[in-house]
Amino acid sequence: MAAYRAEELLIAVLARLLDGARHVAVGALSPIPGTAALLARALSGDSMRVALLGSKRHSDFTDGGRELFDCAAQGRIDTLFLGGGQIDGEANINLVGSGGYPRSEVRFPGSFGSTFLYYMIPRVILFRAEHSPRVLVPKVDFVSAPGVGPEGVYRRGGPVALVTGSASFSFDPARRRFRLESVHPGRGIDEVVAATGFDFDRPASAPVTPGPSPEMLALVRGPVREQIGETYPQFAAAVLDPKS
Amino acid sequence: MAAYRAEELLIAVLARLLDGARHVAVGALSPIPGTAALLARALSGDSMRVALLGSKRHSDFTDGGRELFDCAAQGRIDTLFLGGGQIDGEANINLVGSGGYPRSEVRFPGSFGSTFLYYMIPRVILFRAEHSPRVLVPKVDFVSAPGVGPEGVYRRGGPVALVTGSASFSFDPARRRFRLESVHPGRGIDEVVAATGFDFDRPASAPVTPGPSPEMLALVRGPVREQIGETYPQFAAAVLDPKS
Amino acid sequence: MSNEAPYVDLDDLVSRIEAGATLAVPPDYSGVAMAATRALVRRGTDRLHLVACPTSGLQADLLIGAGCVATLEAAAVSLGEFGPAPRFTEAVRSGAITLKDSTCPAIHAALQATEKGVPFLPLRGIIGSDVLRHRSDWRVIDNPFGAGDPIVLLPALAPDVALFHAALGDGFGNVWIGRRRELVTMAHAARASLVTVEEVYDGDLLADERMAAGTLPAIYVTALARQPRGAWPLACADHYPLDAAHLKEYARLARSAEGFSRYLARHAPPRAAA
Amino acid sequence: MSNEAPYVDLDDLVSRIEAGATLAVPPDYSGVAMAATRALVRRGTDRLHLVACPTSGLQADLLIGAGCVATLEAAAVSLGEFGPAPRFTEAVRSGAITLKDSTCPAIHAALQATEKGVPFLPLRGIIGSDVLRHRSDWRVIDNPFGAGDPIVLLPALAPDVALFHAALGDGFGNVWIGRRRELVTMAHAARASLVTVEEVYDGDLLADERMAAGTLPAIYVTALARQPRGAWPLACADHYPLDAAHLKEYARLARSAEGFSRYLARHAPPRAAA
Repeated sequence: MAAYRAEELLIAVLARLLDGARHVAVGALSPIPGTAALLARALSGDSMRVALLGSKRHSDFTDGGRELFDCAAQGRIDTLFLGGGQIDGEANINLVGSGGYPRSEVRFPGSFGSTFLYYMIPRVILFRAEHSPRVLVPKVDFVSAPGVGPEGVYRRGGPVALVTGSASFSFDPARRRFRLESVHPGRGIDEVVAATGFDFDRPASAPVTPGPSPEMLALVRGPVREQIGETYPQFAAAVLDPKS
Repeated sequence: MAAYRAEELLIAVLARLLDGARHVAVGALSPIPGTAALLARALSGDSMRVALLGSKRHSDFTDGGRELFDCAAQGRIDTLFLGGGQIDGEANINLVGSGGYPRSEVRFPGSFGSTFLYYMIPRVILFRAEHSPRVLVPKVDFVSAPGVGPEGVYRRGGPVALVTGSASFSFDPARRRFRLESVHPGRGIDEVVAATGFDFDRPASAPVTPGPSPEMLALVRGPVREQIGETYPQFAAAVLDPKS
Repeated sequence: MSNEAPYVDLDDLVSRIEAGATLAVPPDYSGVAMAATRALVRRGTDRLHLVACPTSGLQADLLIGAGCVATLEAAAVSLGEFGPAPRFTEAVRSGAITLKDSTCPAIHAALQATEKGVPFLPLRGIIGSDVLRHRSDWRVIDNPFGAGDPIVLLPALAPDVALFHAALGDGFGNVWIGRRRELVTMAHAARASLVTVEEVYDGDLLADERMAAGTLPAIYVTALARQPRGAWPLACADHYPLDAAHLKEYARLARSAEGFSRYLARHAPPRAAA
Repeated sequence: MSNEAPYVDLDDLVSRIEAGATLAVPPDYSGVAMAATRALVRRGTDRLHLVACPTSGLQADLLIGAGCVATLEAAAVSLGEFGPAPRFTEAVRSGAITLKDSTCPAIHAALQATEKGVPFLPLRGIIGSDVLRHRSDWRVIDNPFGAGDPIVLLPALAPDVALFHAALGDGFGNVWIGRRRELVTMAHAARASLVTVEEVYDGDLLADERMAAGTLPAIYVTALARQPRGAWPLACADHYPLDAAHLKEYARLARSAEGFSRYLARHAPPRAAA
C-alpha cells in the first residue's frame, strides 16, 4: 500500500506543474488544485502568489469579485487551474451540462469565469480526478470555452496540461492534441487509453508519475491542510487529516 | 449700504434655485455654489444630499474620483453647479481657453467633468460672478460642452439657469435662449444688457433679485461657513466671516 | 449623511420586491440575505428574473425550488463543497426556468455598464464558446481601434433590486461591506437596494476614514432591516461561519421534491401557516 | 501577502521613472507624491507624458515649469483656491507642451479599460464638444444596441508608471489608500506603481478586514519609499492639511520664469547643487 493517498499524489503532481509560476489563481470548487497551489507556495518560500476564490485569508484581492478577472486581464496572473464536466481531445471544456441545452440531462454548475480566463491566462492546467469516457469525451456537448482559437480572436493563453486521477498530459495548441506525459502509479497505459474518449499522442512507454516527496507530504498534512481548511473545511478534515 | 455682502446675495440666489432638489453636486473651484448647496441643505432640514468635490466631510462618496460621474450617470443626482470661463447665448460653455487652441492666449484650467455632466444631470445651474462681455460672449472660443444637442445625441439634462454677479437668467433649450429673470439690487437692466455679449429675452421690466433672508444670513455666517471652510478655507475666512 | 435611515421590518423589506422583478444577489461567500430570502419564499413572490452576481448557491436553489424564479442569469449555481444545487439541476432538466448562462466577468462588466450609464461594455474572450452562441442579446463587433479584431459587447444589466446581507448598517443608512465590493457594483447598478444587517453601528460609518473605506453610502440604500444571523445558514463575514450540518441536510433533502417540501415547511412555511 | 516588501530610498524610487514615460498622477486632494516629484525634477527626468487622473495642480505645474513634460493629458490643471497654475498656463501659451485635453470621466473610463484588459470603453456625453474635435484618438460609433444613437469610444489608457503618496504601507508592500479609490484604478491600469508612504504600518494591512477594505494589495505595488511629509506642501489625509502659505508663495513666484527658478533653486535644486 502506498504511503500516501490518491489525493496527495494529485496534489503533488499539480504542485510540480506550478514550478516557476509567480501568481496562480484557483477557481471555485477546487480543493485539490487549491491545496496544490498552497503547497507550491510553501515550497517556493512564499515567493509565489496564490489567489484562492472564496478564501479571505488566501486572497490578496480587495476590489470585489471582478478583481480576479481584471487582474488576469492585466497580465498579472500566469497560471490557472480549471476543471471540466467534460473535456475533449482539442481541450474544449464543458462546465455547463451534457445531453442537450438548455434542458441538459445532466446539468453542471456553469461556466464560472472559464469563458474569459481560458483565453487570458498564459498557462491553464486542466484537472479532473475522474478519468472516464464520460468525462474525457470525443467532443464536448457544450463549449464553455474552446481549447484553441477561433482564428483571429484575441487570445494570450490557454491549456498547457491535463491531470486526471490516472495520468498527466501536456497539450499542444498548434496540433490541437494532448500528449500522455506519465501514468500514475498502479495504472496501466492500456487502462488510460480505454478510459479516454479521445485520441492522444503517446510515447512507446510512458513513465510512471512520481509520488509526493516527504517534504510535500509533511506540508500537505500540516500547515497547508490548515490553510486550505478555511475554504474547504470538509475536504481538509475528511481527506488531508492523517488521523481521518 | 446693504446688510449683506455681494457673495451672500449670490449664495442666497443659488440656494433658492435648489428648492426641491434632492441631490446636488458641486464641482471644483466653486466656493460660492458650494456654500449655496450647504445652505440649501441646512434649509431643507438636511434632507437634501450635497456632493462637494474635494471635500471629505461633505461628500458621501467612497468609490473614488469616478463615483460622482457614475452616480450622475445612474440618474441619482438632479442638480449641478457649473462655471465657465466663457458662456455664450446658446449656453455653450468654455472652460478651456480663449484666443485659439491649443495655444490659447488665455488658458483656463480645463473642462473638468462638464463635457459629460452637462448632458447627464437634469438641472445644471451656470454660475459666474463676473458679468462682462469678456465672459458672456456671442460665441465661445472652445466648446467644453454644448448647451443644447447635438440632435440625436443621448442627453438627459442641461442648463436651466445662469446666475452672475449682476442678474439671474433662465434658459429655454427649445429656443436656445436665455431669459432675464431678475436684476440684482443696485444694478440696472441697461447695465446688464451692456455687459452681456449675447442677446437674450427680457420682460419689459425685470424684478429686483430678493436678498438673503435673516435665517439664510445666520446660517451662512455660522454653521455653513464652518462646513465650507473644510474645502475652501481661504474663502470661509476672508469672505464669510462676519468679523473679517 | 442626510436623511433618516429607512429601517423597516423584514416582511416590509421583501414586500418591495415585486413579482417579475429583476433581482440581483451576491455569491455565497459575499453576504447573502438568507432570512430575507426565506421571507420572500413565504410571501410567494414569483416570476423573478434572478441575477447571480456572478454565481449563487443555496439562495438560488431555494428560490428556484419554491417556484419564485422564471429566468436565471448566472455564471454558475452550486452548493460548493456540498455538491450540485439539486432544485436548480432539476429545474434545468424539466425546463421550469429560462436560462441565461453567462460567465463571471461578463456579469461584473454588464453591471458596471449600468453603473457607468453606458449601454454596453466590451469584454475579451467568449468568442468561440457556446455561451456566446446562446446569448442572442450579446453582440460581436470589430474593434474600431484595431483591424480584424472581433470583440464581444455586453448590454448593460440593470436590476430592479439588489438584495444582500452586511455586517453593519448605521443610523444614516450607510452599510459597511468591507472588501466585498461586488456589493457596491450591484447597488450602483440596481434601481433599489434592500439590505439586511447583522448589527446597527453606533455612529456614522462615513465619519471614520477606516470604516468609510469599506462603506456603501446611504445614497444607494433604499431600505434596511436589522436581522441578526440574517445570512444563516451561510456565513456572515467575521460573525459566523456557514452551518455545514445544515447545508449537508439541505443537500440531502433537496434531492427530491418531497424532501425539499419538507425543508420548506420547516424553514419557510407559507405565511398563513407561520 | 508573499514577497519581501520592496522599500527603497526616494532617489531609487524615482529613478524607475524613465525619460519619456507615461506617468499617471492623482488629483491634489488624493495623495500626491510631492517629495518624489521634487526628486524627479532634481534628477531632470524629461519628455514625460503626464496623465492627471483626472486633474492636477502644483505637481503638474512644477513638472511643466521644470521642463519635465512633453505631453499633458488632463481634464484640468489649476492651483485651486490659489488661482491658475502659472507654468501650465505659460506652457500652453508658448506651445511648450502638447495638450490632450480631456474630461474627468473619460480619464477614469480610459484607465478602467486598461484595468479590464479591453481596448476601449464607451462614454456618454462629449459629442458636440470641442474636446472631442481635438481628440483624433477617440472614436464615435453607432450604439450597436440602439439605432441612430452615436456614442464615444475611448481607447484604453495604459500608463507606464503610477506615482502617488499614501498614509500607510506595510511590511509586505500593501498600501492603505482609504476611500481614495482612484489610486486603485491608477495602480491597476499602470504597468508599475511607485508609492511613497507617510508611515510604515506595523502588521499586515490585509489581516484586519477593516484595514483591508481600504488597502491596495502589494500585487500592484512595484516599489515603496518611506517619506514622512511626502505630500507636503499638499495635504496627506488626516496627517496634515495643505500648507496654504507655501502655496500662496508658489503661486506668486511661479507667475514669472525668474520667480519659478528661484522657487526651484530653493526646493528642488539640481542634484550637483544639492
